Amino acid sequence: MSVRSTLPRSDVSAQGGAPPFGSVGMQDGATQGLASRTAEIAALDADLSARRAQVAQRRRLIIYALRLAFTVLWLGSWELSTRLNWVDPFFVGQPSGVVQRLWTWITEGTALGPLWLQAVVTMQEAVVGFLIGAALGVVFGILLGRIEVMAEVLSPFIKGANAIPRVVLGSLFAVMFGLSLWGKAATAVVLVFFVVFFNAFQGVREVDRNLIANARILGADNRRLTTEIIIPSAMTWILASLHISFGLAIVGAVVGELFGATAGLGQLIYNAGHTFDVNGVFAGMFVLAVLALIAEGLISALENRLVKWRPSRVSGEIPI
Amino acid sequence: MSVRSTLPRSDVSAQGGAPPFGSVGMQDGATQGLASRTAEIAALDADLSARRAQVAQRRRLIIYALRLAFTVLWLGSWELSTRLNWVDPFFVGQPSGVVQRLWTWITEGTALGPLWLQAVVTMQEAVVGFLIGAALGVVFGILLGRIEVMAEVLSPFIKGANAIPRVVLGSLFAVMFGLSLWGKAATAVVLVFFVVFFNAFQGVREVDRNLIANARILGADNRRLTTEIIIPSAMTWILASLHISFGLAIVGAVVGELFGATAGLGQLIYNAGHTFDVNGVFAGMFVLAVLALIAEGLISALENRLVKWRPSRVSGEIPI
Amino acid sequence: GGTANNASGASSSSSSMQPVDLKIMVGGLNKQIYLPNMLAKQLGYFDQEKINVTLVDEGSGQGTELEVVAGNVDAGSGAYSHPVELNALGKKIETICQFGIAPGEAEMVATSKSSSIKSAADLKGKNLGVTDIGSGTHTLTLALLGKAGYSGSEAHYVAVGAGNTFIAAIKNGTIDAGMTTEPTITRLLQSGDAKVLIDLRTPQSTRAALGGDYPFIGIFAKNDWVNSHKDVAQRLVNVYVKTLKWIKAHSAAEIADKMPADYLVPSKDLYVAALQNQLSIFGTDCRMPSAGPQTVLSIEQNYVSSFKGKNANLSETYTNQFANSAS
Amino acid sequence: MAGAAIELRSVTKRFATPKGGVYTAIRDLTMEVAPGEFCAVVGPTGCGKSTTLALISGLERASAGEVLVAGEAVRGIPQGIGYVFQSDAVFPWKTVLGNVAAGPRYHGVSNWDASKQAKEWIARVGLAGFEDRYPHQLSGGMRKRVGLAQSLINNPRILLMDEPFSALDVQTRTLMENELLSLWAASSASVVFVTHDLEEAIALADRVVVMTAGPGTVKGTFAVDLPRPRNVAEIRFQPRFVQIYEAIWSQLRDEVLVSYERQKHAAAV
Amino acid sequence: MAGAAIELRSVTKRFATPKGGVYTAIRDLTMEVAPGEFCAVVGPTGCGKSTTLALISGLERASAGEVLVAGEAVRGIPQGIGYVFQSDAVFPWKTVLGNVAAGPRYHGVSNWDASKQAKEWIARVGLAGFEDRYPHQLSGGMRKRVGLAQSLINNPRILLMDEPFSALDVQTRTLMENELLSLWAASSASVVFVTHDLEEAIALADRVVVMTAGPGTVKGTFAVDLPRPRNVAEIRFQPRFVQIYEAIWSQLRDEVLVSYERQKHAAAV
Ligand SMILES: Nc1ncnc2c1ncn2[C@@H]1O[C@H](COP(=O)(O)OP(=O)(O)OP(=O)(O)O)[C@@H](O)[C@H]1O
Ligand SMILES: Nc1ncnc2c1ncn2[C@@H]1O[C@H](COP(=O)(O)OP(=O)(O)OP(=O)(O)O)[C@@H](O)[C@H]1O
Ligand SMILES: [Mg+2]
Ligand SMILES: [Mg+2]
Repeated sequence: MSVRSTLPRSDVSAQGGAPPFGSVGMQDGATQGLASRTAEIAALDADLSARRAQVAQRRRLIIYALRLAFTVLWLGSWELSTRLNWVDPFFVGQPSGVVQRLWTWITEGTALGPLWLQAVVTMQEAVVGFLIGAALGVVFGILLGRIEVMAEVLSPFIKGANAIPRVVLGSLFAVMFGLSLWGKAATAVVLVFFVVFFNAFQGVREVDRNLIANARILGADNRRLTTEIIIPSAMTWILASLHISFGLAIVGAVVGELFGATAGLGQLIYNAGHTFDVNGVFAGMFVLAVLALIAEGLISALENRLVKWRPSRVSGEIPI
Repeated sequence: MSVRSTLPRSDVSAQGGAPPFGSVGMQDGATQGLASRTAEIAALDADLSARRAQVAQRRRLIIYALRLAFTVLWLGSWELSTRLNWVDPFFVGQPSGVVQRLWTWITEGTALGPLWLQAVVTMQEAVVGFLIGAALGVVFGILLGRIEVMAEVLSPFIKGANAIPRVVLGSLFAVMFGLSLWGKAATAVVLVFFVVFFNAFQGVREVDRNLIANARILGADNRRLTTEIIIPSAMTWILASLHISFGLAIVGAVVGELFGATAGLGQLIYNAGHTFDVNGVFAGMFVLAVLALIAEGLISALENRLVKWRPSRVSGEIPI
Repeated sequence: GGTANNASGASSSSSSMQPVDLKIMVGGLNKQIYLPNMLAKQLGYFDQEKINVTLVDEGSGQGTELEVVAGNVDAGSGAYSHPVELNALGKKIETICQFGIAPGEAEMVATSKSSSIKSAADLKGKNLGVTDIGSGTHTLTLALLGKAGYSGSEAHYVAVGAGNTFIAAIKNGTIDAGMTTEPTITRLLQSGDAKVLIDLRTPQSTRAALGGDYPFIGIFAKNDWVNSHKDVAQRLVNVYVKTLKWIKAHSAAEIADKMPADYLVPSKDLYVAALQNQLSIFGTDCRMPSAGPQTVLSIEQNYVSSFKGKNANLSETYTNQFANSAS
Repeated sequence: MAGAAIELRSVTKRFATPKGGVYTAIRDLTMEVAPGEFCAVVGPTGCGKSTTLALISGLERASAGEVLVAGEAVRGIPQGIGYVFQSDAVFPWKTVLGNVAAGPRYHGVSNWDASKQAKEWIARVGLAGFEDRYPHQLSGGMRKRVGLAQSLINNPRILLMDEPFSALDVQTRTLMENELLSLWAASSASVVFVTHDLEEAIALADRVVVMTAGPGTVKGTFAVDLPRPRNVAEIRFQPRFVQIYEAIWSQLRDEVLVSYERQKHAAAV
Repeated sequence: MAGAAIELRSVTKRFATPKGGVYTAIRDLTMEVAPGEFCAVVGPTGCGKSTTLALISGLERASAGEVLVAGEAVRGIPQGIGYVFQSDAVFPWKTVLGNVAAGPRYHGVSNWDASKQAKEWIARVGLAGFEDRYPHQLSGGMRKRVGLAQSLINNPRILLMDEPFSALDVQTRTLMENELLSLWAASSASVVFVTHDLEEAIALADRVVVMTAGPGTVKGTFAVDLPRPRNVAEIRFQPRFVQIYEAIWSQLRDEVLVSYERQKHAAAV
């Protein structure tokens, strides 16, 4: 207890009201002087925003540099190992060859017509499949997540269906829907649906029970409960599944094209495959990846809008 | 205020200590009489457990009945519509034909040998692919979820890679890994990995920041933080992805078998396809679905072990 | 579309023709055994017959005939064995133009094994590559073994797909020999990884190996469709007859020049060399070789387990009617 | 006098424990709240106060006994109930305004009117200017007040409050208590007010129910015959207040001690 | 006298608001805590008390100014710190025992020893018998005590406590307060104790810091020269206690009123 007894013990009133530091007196805490303070804070605001923008800018630069470095390392080692014949470019291709192939496609078009047309065809299929699959997944996920009995009854069927190879389904769809866009979109749907469904389902079951209780007490009917509590709360789950699903929708569209198509990036890739053109295969994959990234960017933008209420991750943790 | 004034207002001490109801006096609340109370509670316990078991039993029966009803409805309408030639059984098969085909496979074996052997082959591929894919997905998901810069640098590559059709990759893997189990497992890996990865990643980012703060304050180093806070907390996310991934692993194995195999359910299905045996195709799918459900059962058992700390969903909401 | 018109023949003048839309599905448009399809388009022969054609490419190598049966396309380009197999199942499609009289495949043997595998008889007990279990290459392999006096169960069949996966399987010894098509054959020959054991790329060698002509790729359509679209069918066969004639009159290199540049990868040389090797499978008149259907049927009946005990009415599986009246 | 607004008849509530046993949170609890009555419930921590409210609100079902609200057995959530939860239950994806406006909107009030009402209530709980904040941007006490406004705006006939003011500083608390009393006086709501602060209980309530430790049941009920309207800040200094306080405290102290000692030394069932 | 255990020098903390503006939670706050000192912080709700603790703990970074712990600028979490959070922060997937044993285990104590220590602490906070419960099976006050044991078991040099007793009934609270004082006396920990209860602040602390409303800063510092050891239940009745109380209250009341009025009628910046 010796430490404590060394503390200066002044009389109560002596120390009170006279804090042992300069500029900030008691006055500032009260309601007067608000105008001058507002100006001061505005200045701080501007300063802070500028500093924050600068930090963000630098950070972005670093990220881009690292991405570039990664790309160079990856493609470089690939190119090198094929040039030195450590691996056979006949089987694994060569970045320079891929670039060349892309260039030909862009400048001279592909066997099936201009490259952009193939991209448009495949993206149409993917987008339709994605929208339908995601919508079905969300609706069924929420429905089954809310209705326990329905979930238990149907879950073995859904889980079993999920194990059915899409390649096989693709050929069934090609017969059922013909060679239209719908056959390919259907293949995309069966890939997207399950991923979205399982996440939406789990998202619904993870909703904080306190919040449900509160909403019900406040008078929310089932519809309100679903739209205002369940869906916003399950939104991170649904969005997480959407991140992966657009890529899967593209995969579905391409698998669909396997069973008959007149155009599309899938056809382009299969054509290349038939003619030992591994570079062409990779070029096609590259175009698919770029398209997926563009779509992903849109989904991320959507995500930022939908979950803007969340504590931002960049600033430190606030345990209050 | 009239209501309030009608309340009986007795003297403080008069009402205190003499609650206006019978058997349960003050005595019971105190520490005496504990022994007799323990016996009473034990009796209640048994009663309660029995009643609960009964309710659970009845519930289970209803679920099974509904599942059966659903199956009958589904298969019945399928069989009927083909029998009445509303749809052509040549394209969509016929439940009775599927059963017959299964029976032949079980009793006489398949074109590729005994059915169980095909199942074992495909399951081996799927299990290996599932384990590797899930492990990689969890590890990378946690790694990238924890290390923000790494996530930002690598995410475009991963998201792009996710859009690459597995059918195309399957043929590359067949070349790279030959016809061993590994080629098919690799195809399964690239299906499982992305689903698990994105969920694990999101799961890590969803961890309650208060809990991370608390653990860090309590002295958890990075390893502890990961194993004791991040992973348990992200576990529902990871498990949700595992529910879908085993099905996808089977799909991957089957796709892998498209590019070379000596046995397996995939080859069985393709064989049926080549010989216009739609019933054989459905029979193969059925076997796949059953295997997926068995695996799913195991995963659910794992889930129940891992998240036994959660408030049970069956009882009502407890808002305390 | 054209209505039933029995009068239409080879002499039909282009001025009296109704333009018609037609969808043809091809089981691998850029594969050389399907060459007449794309070539006809490149040469403008469809336009001459006022056929507005859509060539639907089908990359999986199966399903063309199903799409035809389902009515999703008007006609398909695929192997003659499919009309035969479907006929046994009560689905009637018929070949109206037969491109070739040989399969255009070859049983390749890995160079390292070529000293011990010298004939079909040596395939017994070996690992044999086929595209898929149950696929056409599987059937042909079974037939080869059968002709050599062995039952199908006396060898191991490995599904190795086609193209790169086939080459990889030969290279790493997964299979001792295997059935595949061009340009894989030429590629293997050029790299020295494999040799031709049994060549099914010429009519002569095919007869030697299978005991008769083996009609492979052609154009088929539903019998109903053919009967109700005689005019269109005739014009279609006209196109292919002209194309086959053009093929006969030109060298492999000249043909290659007509094809889309994309088909000539990895090199035009490989494409030309491969084409040269199998150019002789293409006939000139779209006619079904007379004993061909029977050869196919008996191979199916003898060696394909799923076909055992079934029969097909061969007269329903092809018609030479249009080929005969084509110019 | 009309029937009781809330009635619990020999209610028992048990929970399953992790080891497969059963824990009795409430045992044979009987209590009544008259229409328009302000009833405070006090008791040692963990005695089952929150569980009691959960039973009344219909969020939990009793293991035995009957719970009646407005004379009807509780199945689901009774009409016209309000509940201020002990732990945070505001919606994290809604702003303060959205949270407070939720109740009226759920009852079919137009968005515009709901917002207007909500703004009034936000000001009433001292959060004017924070309308567009999300809950994670508020302090603990502020979140609590959002929850308060959220419940009160619905003008419930039955108001269940679980330690609503425990996170507030003494002054804000006094202000809120007075606000609550005047709101209650203007309505005819029946209030069940759980608190661990006996002074608060007496200052606000018509009647104070003391619960026993361990499996909770009613130890005693005390009428508080202090005149209304009351000023919470001043009423504590009245001699009658002190008298009541001491009477209740003598009972409560026993229970708290029992609870504490038992928890400290013996294993719970 | 050694350097301060905790020092905040003209610290400012701003948060981004949803509308893109900036909200200043703490402005130019300067304060010191000596080694071994028990320092209580009081202030109107929402004034920045929790934020101040977050800054000291290194969980938040100051927008301007310096935060020093044991003479060193805070980067990351300083060694030997303990933090009892205002809101629930116990791990829901661990039992009570697992939660309390976490700290020692993180510091390399064997599982066995950690369990033994944890059991002692669980008994000390009055939760014996609840070792195998999961947090969602506890009452609000029980969870709070789990958090308390979790922090105290680490025997921190610097202990930050954010309204640790606000969910407890008066008696349990008094017991816990006395427990805390005796633990603190046996250690040489520096404590920053946030509370909204001025009586509690005075009863426990060597020094009481009063924070202003709005952007929080220090309004005044008051030494509490009551003798130790103290009995929390009795000290309130000493005349010196009342004297100090009134001195602090006169300042605090102003701030609370300012805060309340401002929030009620003006929009925050
Ligand atoms: N889901 C549950 N499973 C098991 N036990 C539970 C559950 N919910 C509550 N309990 C137990 O019931 C008892 C009463 O809990 P309750 O929350 O009603 O207490 P309380 O009086 O509100 O306490 P406090 O004042 O601390 O909030 C506690 O011992 C608690 O551990
Ligand atoms: N992440 C944030 N974004 C914006 N404002 C915030 C954030 N965190 C806290 N604030 C604001 O900072 C102010 C101080 O909050 P703090 O939690 O420190 O208050 P407090 O003194 O602990 O209050 P209480 O006694 O109610 O817990 C509050 O006005 C709050 O709205
Ligand atoms: Mg409670
Ligand atoms: Mg706080």
